[in-house]
Amino acid sequence: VSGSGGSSSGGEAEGGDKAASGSDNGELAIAVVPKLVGIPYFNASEKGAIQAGEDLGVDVQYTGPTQADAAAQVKVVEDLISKNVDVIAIAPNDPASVDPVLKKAKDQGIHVIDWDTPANKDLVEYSVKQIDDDVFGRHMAKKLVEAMGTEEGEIAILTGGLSAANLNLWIEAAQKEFDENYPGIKIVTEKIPTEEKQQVAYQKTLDLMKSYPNLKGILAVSTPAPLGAAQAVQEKGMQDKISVVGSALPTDSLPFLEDGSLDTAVLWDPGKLGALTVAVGKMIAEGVEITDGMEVEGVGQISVLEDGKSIIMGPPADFTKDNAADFNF
Amino acid sequence: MKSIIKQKEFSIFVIVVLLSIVLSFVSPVFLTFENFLDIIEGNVVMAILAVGMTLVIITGDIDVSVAAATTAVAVIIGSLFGFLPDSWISILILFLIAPVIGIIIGAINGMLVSKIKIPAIVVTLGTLNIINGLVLYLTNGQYLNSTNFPKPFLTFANFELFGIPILIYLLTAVAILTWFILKHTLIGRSVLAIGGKSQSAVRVGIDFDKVKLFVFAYMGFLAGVAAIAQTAYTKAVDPNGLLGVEMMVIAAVVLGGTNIQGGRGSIQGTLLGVLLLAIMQNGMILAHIDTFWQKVVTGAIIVIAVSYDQISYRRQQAKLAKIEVEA
Amino acid sequence: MSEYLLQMKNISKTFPGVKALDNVELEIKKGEVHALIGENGAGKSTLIKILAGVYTSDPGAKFFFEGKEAEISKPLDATMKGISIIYQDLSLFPNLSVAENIYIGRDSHKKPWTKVNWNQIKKIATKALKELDMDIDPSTPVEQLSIAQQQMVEIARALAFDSKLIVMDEPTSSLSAGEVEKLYNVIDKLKKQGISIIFISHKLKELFTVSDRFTVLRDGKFVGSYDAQDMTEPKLIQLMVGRNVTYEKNQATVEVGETIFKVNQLSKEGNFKDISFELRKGEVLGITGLVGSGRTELAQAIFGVNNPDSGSIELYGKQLSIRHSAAAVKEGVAYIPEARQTQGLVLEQSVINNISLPIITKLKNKFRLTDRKQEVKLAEEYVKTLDIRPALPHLDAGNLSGGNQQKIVIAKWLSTKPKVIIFDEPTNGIDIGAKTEIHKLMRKLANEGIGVIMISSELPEILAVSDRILVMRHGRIAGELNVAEATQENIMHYALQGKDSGKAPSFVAETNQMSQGV
Amino acid sequence: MKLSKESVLGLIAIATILLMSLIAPGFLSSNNINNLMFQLPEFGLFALGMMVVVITGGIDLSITYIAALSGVGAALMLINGYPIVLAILVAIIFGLACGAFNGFIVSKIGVSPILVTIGTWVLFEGIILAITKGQSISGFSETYSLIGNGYYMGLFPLSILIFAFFVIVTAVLLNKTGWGRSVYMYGSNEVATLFSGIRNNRVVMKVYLYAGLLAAISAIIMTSRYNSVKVDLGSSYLLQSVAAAVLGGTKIQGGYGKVMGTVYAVVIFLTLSNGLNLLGVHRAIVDVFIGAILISVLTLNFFSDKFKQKKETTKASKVA
Ligand SMILES: Nc1ncnc2c1ncn2[C@@H]1O[C@H](COP(=O)(O)OP(=O)(O)OP(=O)(O)O)[C@@H](O)[C@H]1O
Ligand SMILES: Nc1ncnc2c1ncn2[C@@H]1O[C@H](COP(=O)(O)OP(=O)(O)OP(=O)(O)O)[C@@H](O)[C@H]1O
Ligand SMILES: [Mg+2]
Ligand SMILES: [Mg+2]
Repeated sequence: VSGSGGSSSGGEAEGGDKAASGSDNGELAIAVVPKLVGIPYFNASEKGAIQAGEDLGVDVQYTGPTQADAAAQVKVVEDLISKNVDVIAIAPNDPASVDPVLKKAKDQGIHVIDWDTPANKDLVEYSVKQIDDDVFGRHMAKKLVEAMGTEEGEIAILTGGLSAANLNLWIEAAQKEFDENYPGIKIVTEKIPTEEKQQVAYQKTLDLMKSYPNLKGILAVSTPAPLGAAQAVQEKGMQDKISVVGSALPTDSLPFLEDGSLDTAVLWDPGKLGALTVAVGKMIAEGVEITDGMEVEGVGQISVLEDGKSIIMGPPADFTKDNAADFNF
Repeated sequence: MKSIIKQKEFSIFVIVVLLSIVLSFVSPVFLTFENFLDIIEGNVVMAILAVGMTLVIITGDIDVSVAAATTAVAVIIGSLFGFLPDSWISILILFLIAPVIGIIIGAINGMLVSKIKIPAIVVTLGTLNIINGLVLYLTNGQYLNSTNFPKPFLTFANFELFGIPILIYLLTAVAILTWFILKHTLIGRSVLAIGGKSQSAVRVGIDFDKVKLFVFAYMGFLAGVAAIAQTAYTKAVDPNGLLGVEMMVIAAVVLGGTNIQGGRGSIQGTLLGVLLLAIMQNGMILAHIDTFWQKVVTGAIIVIAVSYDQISYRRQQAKLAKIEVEA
Repeated sequence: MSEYLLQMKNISKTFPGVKALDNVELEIKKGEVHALIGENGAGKSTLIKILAGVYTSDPGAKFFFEGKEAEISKPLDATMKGISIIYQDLSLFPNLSVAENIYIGRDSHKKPWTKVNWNQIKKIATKALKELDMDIDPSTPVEQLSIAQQQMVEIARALAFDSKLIVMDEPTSSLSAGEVEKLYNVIDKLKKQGISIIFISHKLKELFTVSDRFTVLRDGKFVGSYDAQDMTEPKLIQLMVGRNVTYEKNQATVEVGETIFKVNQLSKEGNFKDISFELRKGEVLGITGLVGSGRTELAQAIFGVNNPDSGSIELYGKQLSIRHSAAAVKEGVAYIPEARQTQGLVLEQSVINNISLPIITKLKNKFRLTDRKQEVKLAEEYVKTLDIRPALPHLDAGNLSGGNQQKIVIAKWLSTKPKVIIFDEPTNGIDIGAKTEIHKLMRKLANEGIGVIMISSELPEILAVSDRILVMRHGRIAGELNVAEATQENIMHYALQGKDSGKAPSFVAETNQMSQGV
Repeated sequence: MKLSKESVLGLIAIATILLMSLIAPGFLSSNNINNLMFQLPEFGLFALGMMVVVITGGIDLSITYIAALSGVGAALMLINGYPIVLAILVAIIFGLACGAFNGFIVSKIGVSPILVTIGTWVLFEGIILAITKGQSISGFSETYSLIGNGYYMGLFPLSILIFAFFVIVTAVLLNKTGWGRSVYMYGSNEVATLFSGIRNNRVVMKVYLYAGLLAAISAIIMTSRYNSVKVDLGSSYLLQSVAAAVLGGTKIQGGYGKVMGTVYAVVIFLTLSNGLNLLGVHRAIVDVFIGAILISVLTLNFFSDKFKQKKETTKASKVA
């Protein structure tokens, strides 16, 4: 699984100038817009996207706002429209907020797709998803129950921010899973925001453990949150009493997975997601049809849902102390 | 009749005590020693920065670049970790390098404020943008975890004496040092003097620029120390970890009775201010306050506290204005 | 080596708009008390600030200290030479304790990390306070002291330094006679120790009691230095003023008419009590008294910026309730504050904008927007009629000299077409020429039927300008005199009555705390 | 050197535009010009509001959250099917309410603005969270989206006309009304204004009300443009608007500040970030530029002021 991702490391620098020179000799220009630049998750996908750009010989421009602010993100897209790129792939902070600007892009004859987080279905040609949100949320829920080794008990939910659309979707899905299949699980309080900061997640977890002494599990969505939660569990030596499951990158999780303070990190290879996004971008630009079950180089087999729009990269990867070391993101 | 400062410290002290009493009723764990340690350790970084900010605000200035500076230093020491040997020397080196970098950043602010006479808020707003931008560009937000930290640093980070984490001793040291400077050294008294009346300060031969430079450089120095504390506390370097902390630092200092117009302020008060905010955060969950209302509560308490403080300060001034009238 | 401790030669100083000093010299002998005298605005304080290194003089100045050529470019230079200054507008730190205020500055030359020795601070402070036998707790923050106490602290600081030269810029301006007495004793002691003193005061009698020599300044120019024995009061005044002694009498020329303005039983706790008086058409009512007797507080209460607890005000028989200066403007009550540069003017704004400020909302054109043309015209008129110089209404007010600044404030208030104007220390810190102009103006206004109240601490001025005189003491009206019967002595009697008036029948000139500043 | 601070800034703005049209590919494309015109209003309105507050020597750190809150107000009306006019009205009312709250605590209680607005920043953010539970509210009518995306006579973006309107209004209010004059005078010396019959409380209150209003207008444009609102709507403009006001020559201690200066500053910032993006420069570097420009321009001001003062002193002493 990791092989392709592995080759991406180090290639970055040389990838940089290649991309730069690329734009001159009329290569396809594919813009990939993350929610914001400068967080580990989107850095990982950047690596993948750039790498894919080299492999597929297209000019990948990976740029986004420095804050997860809708207004700032729209600006970025508008500037990209001015640059007249061929494809814009966006991970919207606030899906609705990019509707108008995406319309504009389409009117300019730019291909529009979304990735990581769905935008307005009617505007995008394809929707590149790591995975189906519902499946993912439920999967994390199952993993937590698994780790707890019981279907009874109190759990708490940490989230990156109260207003992160996709996190909210996952949490809803997880809650559905608990309600439907694990009536014994009690969620002690509203989801708790952690400002996308490990430190905050850490402190909140400490407080949680204190105010809910018989807490059995913590579900932490957004990449820094599981680390903070695990750190708290680790420090208080509660590895055996409290299970932590969440969405985090394997390399970051490693130290916590090793001693069991973090039981399972569930995620996909963001690099691969970036690569797939670029690949899809290239195909639509070149008018190649995308079919269910087709092999994408460096990504693997993909599935296309009935709606014919949603491209699913594949099942989430579960990172545990046994396999986490093999990954490079 | 002791000075107003004391009284201000007292009023916030009362608020803290009341809040604690309430919380200890709603949650049994609140008053536990463990919880107390967690609260303090969790706010060591904020407290260290607040202590430095106290001096800045006493001189009537403000520094909104502290969080950025701290992050910058943290990132730099993070990148050094790769090269540092797995021996105690590393700790030593860190404690040498981090403050120095901090001082350099602070000194630049200080220069622009004292020599070029650009208002502090503008200068630090500028450096805030520059530092954050550079950090983001260079690290790309890359998050470093403890795997490549030198082992001694982790030992240091986890070290406890009499069951009290090292960081709390670090904070205590910083607080006492700063208190001592402010209260028992020439430069410290000059800081209070400048804040009290700059015209008089010039007349009695206090070197205005030098003091301002010192204040900002010292703020930088503490930012350096805070960077070590941050790294030790999170056992990771997160370029985004401190975004927006500066405002809370300022709030804490002012809640602690330091007068934003300058002249008044004490370390004791600032520590209380930090404690108040810390207890509030900690209490939110312990008191089972609905997530979505926590910020409302925080904001309300800040607004109320600063208003209350202003009102009592005015009363004081009114008293002082009186003249003796024949009956 | 020379008999002179200090020699200052061709000292000049130019401020925006003012040539405060023009080629002045000053020579101080060892162990003498040297009086530096001149009208308000003559340049005394400026000269002192140059000696102190607070201002740097225009190029060409020369200093000799103990015979050797010396350089004084910053306050520390002066301190190190053993020169200490008692500033007219004080140089204390409100937030710091008395003890620290007395001690501070001694160590300014030392390394920043020097440890402050609180015990020594206490000791030195206590000793200095003892010399002036004041009993205040050295750990009291200065902001909690009365003005008089603060001035004593400022004096104590100078004593605490082991100085060679102590400069006292109007040190007695707000002291009670008793405190003044203590100061005299201290001065004697210092003389015996061979310490030189520069003494600035507006109180001639006082000057003759303490000084050995005089240096006279007039309008920033050096007039001369003279020994005390071959100097008499009239001669001195002649030199100071450069022309005949007192202000020409300026009393009512028209028939004093009906009462236009009335104050009944006005009281404010901690300010003043049971104030009642009337103001009649055509007269100038003078209010005087010691500093801190509550005159300014009273005026500001009438003007609505210091609301009284009880009592009432009537204008042309109409009951006024003025709780804000805006209401005062509306009712036609104007107040020309003593703190010209902070309360009177917005220094960094143009003369035009200052003059139109109170009526800016009324200067509307047909679109109900500010009528700039009319505004400028208004300003230019006043610049002409009041002869404000330089006649550049677009200049920032801060660039004009004291006297002209005061005229702007007056113009500002005339523009509101007031029925009553209260002048608070209207001639403080402005030169003799402008002074008499302002006196004439007040009279002119009175003759036009505007009610004029003048608060002043300068008795000659009070006697020259007012028709009736109220004397305040400790927030109450201690007496009322008709100018015909009034003399400096009987005014003093009312002002000091009940307190030990000791000697020093001479009167207290109020310092304008804000009017100058580095 | 006879040029005013503002005109110098204007020249700098033009220079930046020229520079970018030379080095940045597609900068002059009608499409890109369009973008700039659409991006200007929301930011510009914040900057103007901030400027007015700064002229009084204050600062409003809650301004973007005021906007978000009024945006939420409008959004709630819209999705509940109320007419657009009503929604706009509600947005404005929310903006004014927040402004009034700030204004009250600053003018009546006398707390220093920076503290008040740090507090209300958290407070307003909290209120939005409590209302929206962090979710975004979206899906407004086509007509509403015209405000932010529509054209006037198919040529000018509606929003830029709105902005132009408020530029003029602000300029008129500041320079041609008693309130405006009082704002400047208060900013230079509030004691003197009090002693001149100016009702300081009202002046200040109106200042924060006006900032609230502009925030609300900006919110209306943004919500319409993005067809959605979320707790952090426009939060990235907070520090930028302070920077723009200051770069525009507004004196942070109060008493001076010109509308055009601020507008030029906004143009400079926008051109810069847009151009740098077209050049494919990393976003973060844009921030660095903004900070650097801020400091260097003020450093220049410092030296030129020094120079000017010298001249004035000598001049004045001659005439006196
Ligand atoms: N900082 C300043 N800026 C501008 N002008 C000043 C300043 N300080 C003093 N002046 C002017 O210089 C002249 C001399 O002032 P100075 O204070 O030396 O007079 P003085 O003799 O001390 O008067 P007084 O007896 O009232 O103290 C006055 O016209 C005053 O207005
Ligand atoms: N030991 C002392 N002796 C005399 N005056 C002192 C002493 N300590 C402080 N002061 C005065 O008291 C005032 C308050 O000073 P500061 O705030 O530095 O100390 P504090 O807060 O009063 O005391 P602490 O910080 O020990 O509680 C200052 O004006 C200072 O001059
Ligand atoms: Mg003087
Ligand atoms: Mg007075």
